[in-house]
Amino acid sequence: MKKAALKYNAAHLMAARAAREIKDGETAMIGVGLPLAAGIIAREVHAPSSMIVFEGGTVGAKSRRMPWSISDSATSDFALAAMELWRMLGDLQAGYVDVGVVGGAQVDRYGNLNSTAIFGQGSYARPKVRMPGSGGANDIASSCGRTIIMMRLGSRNFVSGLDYLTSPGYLSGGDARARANLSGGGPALVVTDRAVFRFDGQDKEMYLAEIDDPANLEAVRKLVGWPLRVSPELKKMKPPSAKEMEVMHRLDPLGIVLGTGAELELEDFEKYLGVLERNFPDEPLSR
Amino acid sequence: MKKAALKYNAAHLMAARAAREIKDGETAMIGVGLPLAAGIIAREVHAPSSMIVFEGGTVGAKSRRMPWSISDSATSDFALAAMELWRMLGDLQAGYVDVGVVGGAQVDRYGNLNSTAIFGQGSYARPKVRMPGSGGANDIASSCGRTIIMMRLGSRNFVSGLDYLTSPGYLSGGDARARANLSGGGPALVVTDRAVFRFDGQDKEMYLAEIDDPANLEAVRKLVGWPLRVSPELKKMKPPSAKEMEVMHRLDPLGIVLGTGAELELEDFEKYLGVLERNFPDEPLSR
Amino acid sequence: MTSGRKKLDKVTDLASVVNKYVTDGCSICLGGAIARESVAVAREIVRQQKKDLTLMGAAMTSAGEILVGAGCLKRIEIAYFWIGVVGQGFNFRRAVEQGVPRRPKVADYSNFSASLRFLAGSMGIGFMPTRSLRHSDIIRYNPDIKTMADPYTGQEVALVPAANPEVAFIHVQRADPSGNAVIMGNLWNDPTLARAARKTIITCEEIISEQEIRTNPNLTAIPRYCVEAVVPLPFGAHPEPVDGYYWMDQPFRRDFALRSQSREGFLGWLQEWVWDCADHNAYLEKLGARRIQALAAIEKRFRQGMAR
Amino acid sequence: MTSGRKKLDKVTDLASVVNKYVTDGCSICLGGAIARESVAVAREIVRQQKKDLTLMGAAMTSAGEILVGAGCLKRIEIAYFWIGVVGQGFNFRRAVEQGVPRRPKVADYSNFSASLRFLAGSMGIGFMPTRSLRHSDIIRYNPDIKTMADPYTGQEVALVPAANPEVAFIHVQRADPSGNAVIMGNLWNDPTLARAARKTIITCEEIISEQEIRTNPNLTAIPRYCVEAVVPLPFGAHPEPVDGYYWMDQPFRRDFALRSQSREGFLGWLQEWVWDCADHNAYLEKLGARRIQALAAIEKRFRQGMAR
Repeated sequence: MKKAALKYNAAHLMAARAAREIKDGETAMIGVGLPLAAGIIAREVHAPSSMIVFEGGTVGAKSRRMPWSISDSATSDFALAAMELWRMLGDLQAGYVDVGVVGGAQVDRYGNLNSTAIFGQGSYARPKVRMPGSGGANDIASSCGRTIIMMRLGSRNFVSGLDYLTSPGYLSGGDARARANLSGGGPALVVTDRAVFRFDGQDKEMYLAEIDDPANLEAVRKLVGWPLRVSPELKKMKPPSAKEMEVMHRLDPLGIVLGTGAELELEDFEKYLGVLERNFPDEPLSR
Repeated sequence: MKKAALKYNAAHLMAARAAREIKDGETAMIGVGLPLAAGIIAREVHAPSSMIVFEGGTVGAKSRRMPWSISDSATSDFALAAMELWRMLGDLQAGYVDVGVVGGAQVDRYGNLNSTAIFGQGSYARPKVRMPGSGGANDIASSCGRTIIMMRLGSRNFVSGLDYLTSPGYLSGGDARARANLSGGGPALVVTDRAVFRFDGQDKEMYLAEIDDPANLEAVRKLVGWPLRVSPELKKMKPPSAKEMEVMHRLDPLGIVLGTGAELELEDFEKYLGVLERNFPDEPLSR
Repeated sequence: MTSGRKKLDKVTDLASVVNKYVTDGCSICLGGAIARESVAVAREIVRQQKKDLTLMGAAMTSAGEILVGAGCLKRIEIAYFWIGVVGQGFNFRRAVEQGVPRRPKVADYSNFSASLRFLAGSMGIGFMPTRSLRHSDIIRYNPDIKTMADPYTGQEVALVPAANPEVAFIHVQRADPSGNAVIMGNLWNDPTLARAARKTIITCEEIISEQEIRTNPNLTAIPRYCVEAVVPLPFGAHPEPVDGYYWMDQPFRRDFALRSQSREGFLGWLQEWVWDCADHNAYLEKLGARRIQALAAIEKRFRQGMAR
Repeated sequence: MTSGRKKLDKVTDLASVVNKYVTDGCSICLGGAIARESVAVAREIVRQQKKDLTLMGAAMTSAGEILVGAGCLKRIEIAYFWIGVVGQGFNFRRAVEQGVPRRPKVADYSNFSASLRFLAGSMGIGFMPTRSLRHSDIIRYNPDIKTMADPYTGQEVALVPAANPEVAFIHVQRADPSGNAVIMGNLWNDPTLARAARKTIITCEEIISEQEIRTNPNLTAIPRYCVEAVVPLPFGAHPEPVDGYYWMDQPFRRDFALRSQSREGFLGWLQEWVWDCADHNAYLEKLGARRIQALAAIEKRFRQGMAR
């Protein structure tokens, strides 16, 4: 960090990094939270004619508030279109969505994801931890032009075997996905808070492509549950730019998504209203 | 005809007779021409909460003009809903349409219909007469709660064998239709300009139920291409009532549908406009 | 489909429709999710102590958490079940992980395939094909998902069975007394759910006239012939939002999520917001006019310039 | 799907899009039928002498008659092909019965099953099941229709193959320059066609601003990401009607039907209304301002009180 002004947290780093993978003119299917922040940054900073669509069926909203879910009113504020969920995901299956963002609690070396259950000593029917389930993740992973995986790099989530495969990456690697009659191209990269991973062009195994600090290489290796390959051209992850930070501060004044901690203000209804009103920007953010 | 005022033609007779088969509260899928006249008469005379839906996807229009097709603007004037064609016909397949009207150039003793081609010495690929094809008729005949068949009783259209079965009636009779996984109940009756036919409860063969004049019985028998059964309780077809005639005159001032012959006025654009304007009723007809 | 569909005035009240149409052991679906989610309906189902229900849907948040926490659900066929942003689906977790208060059978789908089940059901056919699901454990653990070779291309596709729940509750912005319903903004699969269910109940923020419906038929999302009953139910989605009508009550959702971290906490919440409120009006009174008016005002402010 | 979809300004002209996207031997579909039927597009396809086209659709009237009479069609996959009310489909009859000017191969469907082909195509799957078709000769003479046992119920259903025509032309009331399109009144299957086609061209009565589109997202029938090009084309459906914009020109349709009873009569009509009109503007000039204004005025009078 060169300037004090560019203080950022892990969420800011991930959102800004993922944003740079979205190209101008692209249609991006994006969930809320960090992926949405990434989509908005892309649109505001470097990809002005990219467009965000939500699984809920709204297209290209232009809102003055941050959506907190894939279907709250902020996703339909001044949107270009609103359609049924099946229709939007049918458009996805037909190939109209260029890029999507997915995540999960576990990922394996081929970019397959689990967002359904951690079995522990139990099973699918009686898991240690039950999670929300696929939502649209399986559909996006199956059919989107390409996907960006976003998740924190924790001690137990880059695993050698998933408890449950919710969303397909490159399956068992190699040409397994190409043979699978999936219209989507599969994961392009994995963006975490400490590193960025990409996939080998041949065997489709994940390798380390960028790292926050090269000194952390061994630490990252230890977190990954298989022998990690490292790119010979390993790069340093670029921190968020001033412009990217400015967009993030503007879009999430409550800090709900980016974790800058306005939690206290959510406790009290009057404070909540006050924050909404104070942070009502004159100019709508484009989505 | 008791009064001179009740002068009616074959079209009026058929429309009024068919109308009486539509019950209050029913949703009726109806094509244009005579079937539409029947639907409007029902709604205006004896079934005020019946509702017409068009294959084109509009529901319950309330227009000041007579629709000339299943999808012109008159079918959407002040309609209650407009949806895609596949959705409307999906609603039909799901059982939401109580009654439908179908027709054809040929009908057989089980109420199967041909509106595709008369082969003559030719074939399906090179027919003597090519007709429009099914349109929605196959779908209505397959899935509508029950159907009303409307067609003129001509010398060669009540046949012992169809050249081409476009729309299913009772198929080969008996329980053939019940075994066929068709959601619709099949034809309830056949309304013609000279007689009304119904179907036997057991073997599903068509029989003569009503006739314009009992003196015409032999003439009708001769027109039908199989040995015609006659109901022991053969009735006389009831002519249109004054109220029914009034509705028909109001809804078709150009006489395009009911053949009262304003054809000349269609030749000239200015006369066409004049007729439209003169016949613009203050009160919309309900559909 | 009974004659209820054929009436022109279908207006009734929430307690009556839940009592009449939700029977123990029946299958239900709820419209919306976040947007227009049928949260008041879920509270009423709990209040009437309906049991052994099967919940079918794509995604569910507050309404699902209330139903599963109160033990009303025997089976859940869904793609996503959670609270989100302010907290996890703690009731769902407790039910599936620990069987508290009971362990519902869960059949997982993806959002798209769960939606296609209703699309099939809406059209009176038995199944629908999709390219999703095959290369995942969703199909491995859900025996209702089948595969076949596309007879035209030879390529493998997954099939999902039609969903035709016995009752659907769909909360909309506006409806006329015969059930023609207008949905603004997020639609979810609600026009499709309304057709797929055996009986569809519309709950709405406002009753409008048939005349008003007729000014723009392209805005009618659900035609009256699929509708059995119409219930005026202002703020029927609180604490979730209704596009154009009111914004999310995040403090309320956060309170729910925090308290439902423990079983005792959730039971306290249930006592306070369900058992101690005789009906939806009592719930709104407890919330207070200031709060609901503020949520409506902030929504209008953000939507200024859009059609209403 | 090329980068055309990704542009924000897609506005171009009719001659250019027909020249660029309609190649000899390609498959096309035309939006609407009666309502918003792409009649001007059909005339331009004839004018540019495009050959060996496959026309896919559900129903077609004037546009189909012009194309088949001019000999542009090699194959027709459709449920209904006629003029209606004022006359028969004499060109269609002559082509199929006598092979004049050529005999297109006809694949019959029903309106529903023809529509489901586009629904399958719009979702990127290969087929769709229906209960229609099985008990008819439609399936007997159309080898592309298959049957299977529903794997859930065991009952037989028919399958129809997805339709993904190379080009769709859809005439709408309003669109913005990036292709977000508003359809009023009769929709036919046009939102579905727009998705099923490899390239979708929107022709429209009026170009409006993106700002106006944003005031009511629920009115957008086609989102810009399926649209390749946008062509302003006022009175592009004449003599067919456009809901809210102009009424049917029955005398024109009747003249067409009468003259097309004979091959010579039709060729005379073609000379007068296609070959002798350099483009759509020349056609409108020939019609005369009085006539097109009167058709617009009468439509507005009948629609007074409806949203516009």
